[in-house]
Formats: sequence, structure tokens, C-alpha cells
Amino acid sequence: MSFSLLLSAGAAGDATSAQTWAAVAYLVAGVFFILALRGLSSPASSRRGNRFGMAGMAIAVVTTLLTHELANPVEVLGAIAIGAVIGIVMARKIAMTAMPQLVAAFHSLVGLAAVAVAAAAFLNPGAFGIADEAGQIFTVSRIEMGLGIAIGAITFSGSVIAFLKLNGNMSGAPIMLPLRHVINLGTLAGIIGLVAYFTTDQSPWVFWTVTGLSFLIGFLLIIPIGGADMPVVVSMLNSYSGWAAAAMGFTLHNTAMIITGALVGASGAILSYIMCRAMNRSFISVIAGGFGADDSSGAGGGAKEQRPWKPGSADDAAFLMSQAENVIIVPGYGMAVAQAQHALREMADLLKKEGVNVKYAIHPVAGRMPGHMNVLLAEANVPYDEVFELEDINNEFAQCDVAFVIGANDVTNPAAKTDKTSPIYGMPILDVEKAKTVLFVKRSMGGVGYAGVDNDVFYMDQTMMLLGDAKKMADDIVKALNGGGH
Amino acid sequence: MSFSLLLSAGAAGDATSAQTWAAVAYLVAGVFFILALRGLSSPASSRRGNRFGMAGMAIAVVTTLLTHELANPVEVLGAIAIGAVIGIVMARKIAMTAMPQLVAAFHSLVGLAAVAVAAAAFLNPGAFGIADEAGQIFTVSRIEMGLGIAIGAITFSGSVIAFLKLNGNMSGAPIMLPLRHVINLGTLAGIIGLVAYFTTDQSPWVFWTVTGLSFLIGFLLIIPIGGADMPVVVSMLNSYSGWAAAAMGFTLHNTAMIITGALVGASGAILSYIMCRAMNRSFISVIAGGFGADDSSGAGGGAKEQRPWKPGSADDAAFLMSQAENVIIVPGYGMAVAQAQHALREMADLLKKEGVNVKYAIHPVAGRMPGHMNVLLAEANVPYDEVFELEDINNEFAQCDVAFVIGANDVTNPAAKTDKTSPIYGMPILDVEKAKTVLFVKRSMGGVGYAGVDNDVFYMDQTMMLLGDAKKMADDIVKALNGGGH
Amino acid sequence: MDFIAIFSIFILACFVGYFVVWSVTPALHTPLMSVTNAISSVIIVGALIASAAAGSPVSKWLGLAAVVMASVNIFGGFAVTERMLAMYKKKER
Amino acid sequence: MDFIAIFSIFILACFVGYFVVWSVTPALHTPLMSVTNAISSVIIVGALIASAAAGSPVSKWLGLAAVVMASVNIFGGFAVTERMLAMYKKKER
Ligand SMILES: NC(=O)c1ccc[n+]([C@@H]2O[C@H](COP(=O)([O-])OP(=O)(O)OC[C@H]3O[C@@H](n4cnc5c(N)ncnc54)[C@H](OP(=O)(O)O)[C@@H]3O)[C@@H](O)[C@H]2O)c1
Ligand SMILES: NC(=O)c1ccc[n+]([C@@H]2O[C@H](COP(=O)([O-])OP(=O)(O)OC[C@H]3O[C@@H](n4cnc5c(N)ncnc54)[C@H](OP(=O)(O)O)[C@@H]3O)[C@@H](O)[C@H]2O)c1
Repeated sequence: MSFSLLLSAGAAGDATSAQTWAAVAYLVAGVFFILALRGLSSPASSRRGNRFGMAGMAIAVVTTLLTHELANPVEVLGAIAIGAVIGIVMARKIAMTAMPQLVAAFHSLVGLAAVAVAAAAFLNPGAFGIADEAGQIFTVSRIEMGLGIAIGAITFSGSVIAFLKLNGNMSGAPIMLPLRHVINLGTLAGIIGLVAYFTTDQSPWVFWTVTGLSFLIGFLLIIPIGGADMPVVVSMLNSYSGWAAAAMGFTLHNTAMIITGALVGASGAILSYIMCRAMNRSFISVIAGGFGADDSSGAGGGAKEQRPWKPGSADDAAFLMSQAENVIIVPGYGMAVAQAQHALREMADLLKKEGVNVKYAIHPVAGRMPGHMNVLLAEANVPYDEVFELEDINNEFAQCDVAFVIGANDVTNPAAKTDKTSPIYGMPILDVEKAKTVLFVKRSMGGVGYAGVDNDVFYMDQTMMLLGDAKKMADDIVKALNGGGH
Repeated sequence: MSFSLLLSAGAAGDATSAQTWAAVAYLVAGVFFILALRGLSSPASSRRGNRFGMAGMAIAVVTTLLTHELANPVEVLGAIAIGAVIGIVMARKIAMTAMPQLVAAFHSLVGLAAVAVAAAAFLNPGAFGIADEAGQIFTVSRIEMGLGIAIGAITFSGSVIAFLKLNGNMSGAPIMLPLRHVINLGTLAGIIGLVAYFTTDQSPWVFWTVTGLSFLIGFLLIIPIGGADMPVVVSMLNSYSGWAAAAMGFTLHNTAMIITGALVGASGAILSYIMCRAMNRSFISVIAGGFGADDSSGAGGGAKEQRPWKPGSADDAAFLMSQAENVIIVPGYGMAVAQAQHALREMADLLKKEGVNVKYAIHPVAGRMPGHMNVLLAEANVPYDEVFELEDINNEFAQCDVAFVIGANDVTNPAAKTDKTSPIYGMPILDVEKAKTVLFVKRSMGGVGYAGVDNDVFYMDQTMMLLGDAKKMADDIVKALNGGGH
Repeated sequence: MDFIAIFSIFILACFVGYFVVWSVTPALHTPLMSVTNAISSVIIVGALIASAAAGSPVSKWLGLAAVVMASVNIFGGFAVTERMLAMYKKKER
Repeated sequence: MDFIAIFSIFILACFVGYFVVWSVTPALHTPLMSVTNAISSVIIVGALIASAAAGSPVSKWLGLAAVVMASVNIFGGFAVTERMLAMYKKKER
């Protein structure tokens, strides 16, 4: 096929030929982006995937630079350089536990960039080839531009709020405005109506009002959502930033942008879906807001009877685990908060030295972000083939001697299987209660997890509660194992 | 998006509007074809998928009829009706065991239809909008047309040979012409050279010579391939018929055809790959031909020492299995040949009535066609949730009391795991040798399977050989079970 | 549509084909063969165009022959697929 | 390219996106978020066109601002992904 392509390009004039080659280059960039995501199907191919992504982006940028005469190359290259420095410094310095914030911050930039591009296209439509000679912008382009700026602006303002909530600069508590549903629906209707009106009247006021209202609705939509629900929001905004890119791709007839938009749009939507499904909540209920007020508030604990439970110390834990044949470690949000991953890895190494078989079990929504635990364990040098997904390890709990749960709670709660009234009913669960012994690391008996419910496993005969900060406890167990070893 | 689409269609003139709608309809047809294959991801959704396929085809046909003025509607509709009657009668009457032949026969029709369409387009290019006013066919279209007719012709003649070999009208033995590689390469080079020359000279002789040579190469390529390798060939031809459709889609700028072509092309290629991988042979070696002379020839048996083995009767088998807790049935090619699936199902039903837990284990290339065993078992009313793929059941053999192997051989041969010199070394295998007792149904100790090698499991202590035709043996076991039950 | 647009559609369709075929369960590989057979007869579109066109009678008759062959495939392919799929049943509980 | 061609490309790309994202292993969902972030900055193409064009200075400066923001994302996104992926290691044997 590329043969006939060559011919057809060669047959046409020079300008068309350049255009054809540019279109091919953008298609190649799009294909490279597909391969980038495809690479993530396994850790082994993932780095090659990332390189494909970089190559695709380089192709897209170089093609654009070659096919457009730069009025001032220094400015453009300078702008790229400035962005590069800032981006690389941010990427180097960020702590792995702060990834949710970083992603939210990056999204806000994509959103704002989309707004800037759409605005530039509106002010100078000729440069984008979307206007006739009289300066009238094409109808289709107006709609695409309107959609692009609206989605971009929502992505920007929504991501800013998500960033502030995740970063702790703003209370995680949902902020409920009176009449918010009425205000939101009104604003949305305004945006849609004005985009439609924009097709008949390209006055600046229409365009800028759409922009302003979209910024506003982004704030309004995210403010009532609790901090703990932010990961779903971030994913949703990720999806939006994709659709914004796709809308700009329609305007510019650019294959790379359209493919990317669809990829990113699908990615965000699917991750949101995965999170909601694993939390057994509907997407609507997350977006409607007001649940999951604050991660560690424990407000939702409900009526707490005083049930007997067994306390334990780091020494007890070290003894029990060093005697065991199989130990499965279940990390959760508390491990991330306490940054306990390195101490945990050390503990596992010592156990392995004593001949204990150690595995990690990861629930799809352990932590506060998809893949949160995996990336932290990888950071602590845990080999990824010791880390198992729920469906691959769940039937091994029945055969294991010790389940070591550290900072996880909801993802081990058997109420999800039995109690129809529980907010987590129906969510898939790691069956730690089937292990011979369960060790539970958390700071207090009162503290609950994300869903705010008590966990029956705490009060079972075979359970020992190790109360304390996750990192401190893991360190103490390491000390005990070292002491006991000599 | 469909909104702006409407607008753009509405804004344009009437002819363009019709064209736009036709393009949308063809896109919808293409999407429906994607959903048709998507439906096959599970038996539960598969029938809905097939309906999507039918709907997509109906949309494509109706759109074409509406956008082209029919010179003589009666003829066209009559042609469709004739085809419909023949097709439906064939589909009704065919035995499930004859599916490979049927698929080969259908492929030959697709190939011939592609040839006829390409020839019609060559004779009347104006009707296809692929020629300028002087009657000169566009360069790109010439290449597409040349490729289309070449692939179509190869698909036709290759499928005819495959059909004749599979249907037993022609010896399954590979027919080796002297100098065949030279002849093949020469013919191929001739085709490619003439297609290139066709871009400069659209004389009929060029076109018809390409056609003739392509028919020839189809015969030449398939004749040296043994009958047992035909499934890989059929899949490969399936893939070709897809690429032929895609080439016609390029000529006609038709999205439905391009999407379909890519789907079918991918499907055939992937199925060929799966078969070759599961047989641990390279695609090239299959296509180069000469292996697997005849299914049941047993010629390749090699040096056979006389090793001791244990014979058994239907009564023994009935007793052993009715006493067992878990029985895993492993069907293979011999079950298909003997049409033993119904008797087998009856046997399993009786065992289940006695409280035995019965499952079926299917190797990816058991039988002679991908999914061969599954469709036969389904025909015999075996529920598909009792039928397991290799990776899902392989570790259950160690816990099962009886592995009942009926007409399978290669797919149970442990030499694939241990003997580096075996032709099947490296192929994944069902671990029947781990079962407490193995029952092996086949006709003789001498008869080997497709790969022509002996199987160590026959001579193991826990193995009992049940020599006889698969259907007869299953019937006898049923009788014994019934007799024993009273 | 210009060539590059069609080519882009083709490339993306190849990706879709790759993914969608791998998502087919092995138990349904035989119906997969017969249904791809049926849908590849979408070249009936070309056959219909040829048979509808005035101008060359040979071309028209070639078109009509192709219509017959493609519809054998379409109806036969979908019908035999339907027949096979109807046989796949779940356990009654 | 006409609208319908672009629209077809978009629809097929959505299918590709759907399949390719489901093929990502859950262990790499965090890098998936950061890499999609990086590639969504392909809108830098639009930003470059705006900043290259003569005519409207406001438009040019908006374009340049967008170039800066998009490149923060591109370089930051790919770098942080690379950093994360480098941490995923197999057991040494
Ligand atoms: N991963 C995602 O994508 C995602 C997205 C949105 C929502 N979620 C939700 O997040 C939850 C995740 O479950 P999970 O089991 O990982 O966490 P969890 O249920 O939220 O429980 C966290 C546990 O860690 C303890 N903890 C907190 N800080 C600690 C520290 N410094 N040291 C020791 N323990 C500490 C808490 O108890 P104390 O306070 O007593 O210490 C609590 O029991 C699920 O409900 C899920 O639906 C996940
Ligand atoms: N499924 C595919 O897509 C495909 C495609 C191409 C090739 N293949 C190849 O086909 C083979 C399939 O393996 P398989 O285990 O199913 O079959 P196999 O290895 O070919 O063995 C068939 C067995 O059935 C016995 N048999 C034949 N007719 C019988 C009858 N009427 N009653 C009872 N037994 C009968 C034969 O022994 P007797 O002669 O002694 O009876 C033989 O042992 C593999 O090697 C695979 O690579 C498969």
C-alpha cells in the first residue's frame, strides 16, 4: 500500500505532496501513541511503549514545525525549552505518593492550553484554515471550537480544584452550595445554548461567555465532591482533556490529535469505570458528590459496640511470620500515607531469608489511585512478579499461614460479601479472613477506611491487631526479626 | 458530533447530502461488523453479535441499492434470492463435522466474487468512478484493482484445492512438483511485475494475464500442502479474502469494505498464528508444505519398540469411572471422525447421575480446526460451562481420579515437555499423565496422531487402553453404566 | 475521501481487527471462521454497483454472477453461524 | 480530508482506545494516567500553529503560552512515566 501512496504523492504537485506527507506523519504519530499504550500491557514492554510515545510526540511536533513557517523560531523554541525545564524538574522532584496531585496539575495545564489554542484559533481563524475569505468561520469549525473551549475550560478549573483538594491546600470536605443542582443545570444549559447560537453569530461576546461559563461550571461541579473521591474526578477530567484534544483535531483535520483524543478519552473513562465498579458505586453518585467527606475522618463509623479484639506487638508479629511457611502481604492506603513501602520490603527480605514464602496481594482499588500500591512497591524495589492481582491470588489465602494487612481496610472487609446494607456490599474483596492468622496494622481501633465502616475481621479469633503507624510498625518488626535472628 | 454532521450534510447540496449519508451508513455497517466479532467474546453475547453482522450487511446492501440506479431491479433481486436459497440450504444441511470443507467452499466463492467485481470494474470503470473522461483508469485504482484481482484469484483457486482435499475428493497427500519453488517464485514475480506494468498500460492482456497467473499460483501454492495442514491454509485464505475485500474498498472508497477487510484479514492471520503456535511449527514450514501427509496414515510412527501396555474393556471403564469422584474428558480428532460426541454426552450424563463430577478439557488445537471440539460438544448439548480451556483446567488433572482421553493423542503427549527431538516439542500439553487413572480410547496401538509420534502415556502404569472406535466404545460404556445401574 | 484518509481508516481498522479477534473466546473460533466468511462478502457492494450500471453488458453479467456468489456466502455464512451458536448452551440450574 | 473521513477515523480510534486501554495491566494504571496525560498534550500542534502565524499578536502570545504549558506536560509527563516504569523490576534469579 505504501507503494501506491508514494505514487499518488509523487503524482500530485509539491504543496499537496508536502500535505500528504504531513498527513502520513501525523498518522504515524497517532499509531505510535497507540503502541505507547499497548506497551503498558506488561511491565516488560512498558518502557519501550513510553519511548514510542516520545517518538510519536516528536514526529507530531517536528511535522508541524516543518509545515508551518515560523514567524519567530527563537520564541517558539524558547517556549518549548521553558516548558521542558519546568516539566522535567517537576517530574524529578515529585514524591511517588504525590502522583495524584501531579496528574491533576498536569491536567489543568492541558485544559488551559486547549483553551488558549481555541481562543487563538478564534482570534486568527485564517491561520488555522477554518474561515472563508470574508473571515467567517465555518459552521462545523464553530461547533468544534465551542466544544473544544468548553471542555478545555472545564478540565482546567476542575483540575485546579482537584489539585487543591488532593494537595491539602483546600479542605477535602465537600462544599455544598444551596440550590447547586439548579445553578449547575442552568450553567450547562447556557453553555450548550450559546454554542448553538455561536453557529449563527460569531461575535466575541458569545465566545467569551462560553469560555467564562465553562470555567465556572468546572469549579461548581468539583467543589461538592469529597477529597477521597478525587481520583475518580481526576480520571474523568483526564477523559475530558482527551475529548478536548479530539475536538481540536476535528478543527485542524489532524489525525494524530483525533487518535490521541480517542485514546485518552477512552483511558480516563475506563479507569473511572474500573474505580467505580471496584468501589461498587455508580459514577453518577460519585459525581453528584457528598460522600467520602475526608479520608481519615472516621465520621461514618456508626454505632460501635465494644467487641473484644486481640492486641499484638511487633515482636509477636515477627515471631509468627518467621515461623510461617506462606505469608501474604496486603498493603493499603495507610501504607502509602505512612510511606512504609521501604520498611515493608526490608521486612519481606528478612522473612525470605528465613525461608518464608512471601507474596503481595493487591486489590484493584487499594490506596487512592488505580495502580497506587504497585507503583509504591516498585519504588521500594519489590519485583513485580511477587505482586499479584486479586483474581490471581485470592484463593491462596485459604492455604496461607499469615495474612499481613498493612494500612488496608475496606479491601479486606467481608461485609462486602455478606451484609447487603453495607455501603461496600458487592465490591470484590481479598479473602484475608481465610488465612490461619491475620495481622492487622493500623493506628487505632476507631479509625475506619474510605468507606467509613467497621471491619469484622478485627474481632476474629485468628486476628491480631498491631496498632501503630505503618512505617513505625514495619521498622519495629524488622528490628525484632534482626534481633531474633542472632 | 452527529449534530454537526447533520448540519454539514444539510448545508451541502442534495447529491452531496446523499453521498454523506451513504458514507455514514457504510461506517455504521463497518461498526456493526466490529460488534459482530466483539460478540464472540462469550457464548452468551455471540448470537447478538451475529445479528449485528446481519444488520451491518443489510445496511451495506440497502445503502448500495438506494444510491445506485438499478438498470434492472428484477435481475439484481433475483440474483440475491438465488444466492440466498442456495446458501441457506447449504447451511441447514451441512454436518457439523464438515465445517472445514464448508468454510473452504465459501471462501472460494468470496475469491471468485472478488475476481468478478474487479473484472467488471476493469471493463466498466466509469460506473465505479475510477476513470477520467478519456476512460483512463486512475493509477492508484489500477494498483488496487490489480491487487484485488490477484488476491481474489489466489483465494479462489487455493480454496478449491483446500476444499477438494478436506472433502476427500482429492488425495490429502502433498503433491510435489519438481522445481516447484522456482515455478512459484517465477509466477509470483510475474504477477508483481505485471501489476506494476499495469500502471503504465491498461491493455486488457495485462489485466487478464495477472488474473490467469494468480489462479495458477493459487493451485501451485496449495497442492504441495498435506491434507492435515489444510486448516492453517483455510485460515490463511480467509485472511486473503479479507485483504481482497479491503483492496476493493480502497477502489470504491468504501469504509464498510475497508473495515471488514481489516477485520477478516486480522482474523485469518491470528487464527493461523494460533494454530501454528499451538502446533509449535512455523507458518513458513506449513506453507512450504509436505508435512502431515495424511491424517490417519500413521506412516511417521518411527521405530516402535514393543513396550507393555494394559488393555481394558468398556465394562472396566464404566466401573472405574462410576467409582471416581472427578472425571476429566479429553476429546480429540478421533471423537470428531467417529462422531462420538452424542454418545459421550450420554456417558457423562449417566456418570453425573451417579454423583461423579465431570468436566471436559479442550486443547487449543484438538481436532483439525480451531474450536472444533467446542462446536461438536455444543452440538451434543454439552453446556459450555462444563467445557474448559487448557490453561483453566490443566492443574486439575493432578487432583482428578480419571482422565478419559477419547480420540486425542498429540495434545496429551508429554514428549512435548521433555523430548527436545520430538516434532511437537514446546507445544503446550494437557497433563493427563498426572491423573490417578488414564483411560485412552483409540482404534489401535499402531495408529498415531497428526504429528505421527508415539505417546509415552500409553505405556504408563496407571493407563488403560480401550481399543476400538470412539463412538462404539462410548456406546458400550453407556450400556455398561446402564447395566451396572440396575 | 482522499487516499490518505482511507489509508488512515484502514490502519486503524487493522488495529481494531487485531484486538477484537484476540478478544474472541477460543471456544468460538469455528463460528468466528464462518462469520468472518459471511462478512467478507461485503464485496457484494461492488457486485451490486457493477450489476446496476449500464454500459457494458459483460460487466453487468459479471456483476450479477458476483451478486449470486456473494449472497450464497452471506446467507449461508450467517445461517450456519446462527445454527452453531444456537447450540452453545449454559448448564440448566 | 472531509468531515465524514475524519469522523470515521474518530470512531475507529475510539474502538482502538477502548481495546488498548483494557489491555493495560492493572499494575500499570498509574503510569497509564501519566502517559495519557503526556500524549494528550499533542494539542501542542495547535499551539505551534497559533504561535507561528502572523496576523494577530494576541493569538500569537496565546499560542506561545499554550506551547509552554503543553511542553511542561509533555516533558513532565513522559519523564515521570519513565521514572515510574524504571522502578518496575523482575525478580533477579
Ligand atoms: N485506588 C483507587 O483508585 C481508589 C479511588 C477512590 C477510592 N478508593 C477507595 O479507597 C479504599 C481503599 O481501601 P484500602 O483498604 O486501601 O484503604 P482504607 O479502607 O481507606 O483503609 C485505610 C486504613 O489505613 C489505616 N491507616 C491510615 N493511616 C495509617 C498509618 N499512617 N499507619 C497505619 N495505618 C494507617 C486506617 O486506619 P487508622 O486510621 O486506624 O490508622 C485505615 O484502616 C477503598 O474503599 C476504595 O474504594 C480507591
Ligand atoms: N485444531 C486445529 O486447528 C488443528 C489444525 C491443524 C493441525 N492440528 C493438529 O491436529 C492434532 C490434534 O490432536 P488430537 O489429539 O486432537 O488428535 P491426534 O493427535 O491427531 O490423534 C487422533 C487420535 O484419534 C485416534 N482415532 C482416529 N480415528 C478414531 C476413531 N474413529 N475412533 C477412535 N479413535 C480414533 C487416532 O488413533 P487410531 O488411529 O489408533 O485410532 C489418534 O490417536 C494436533 O497435532 C494439532 O497440532 C490441529
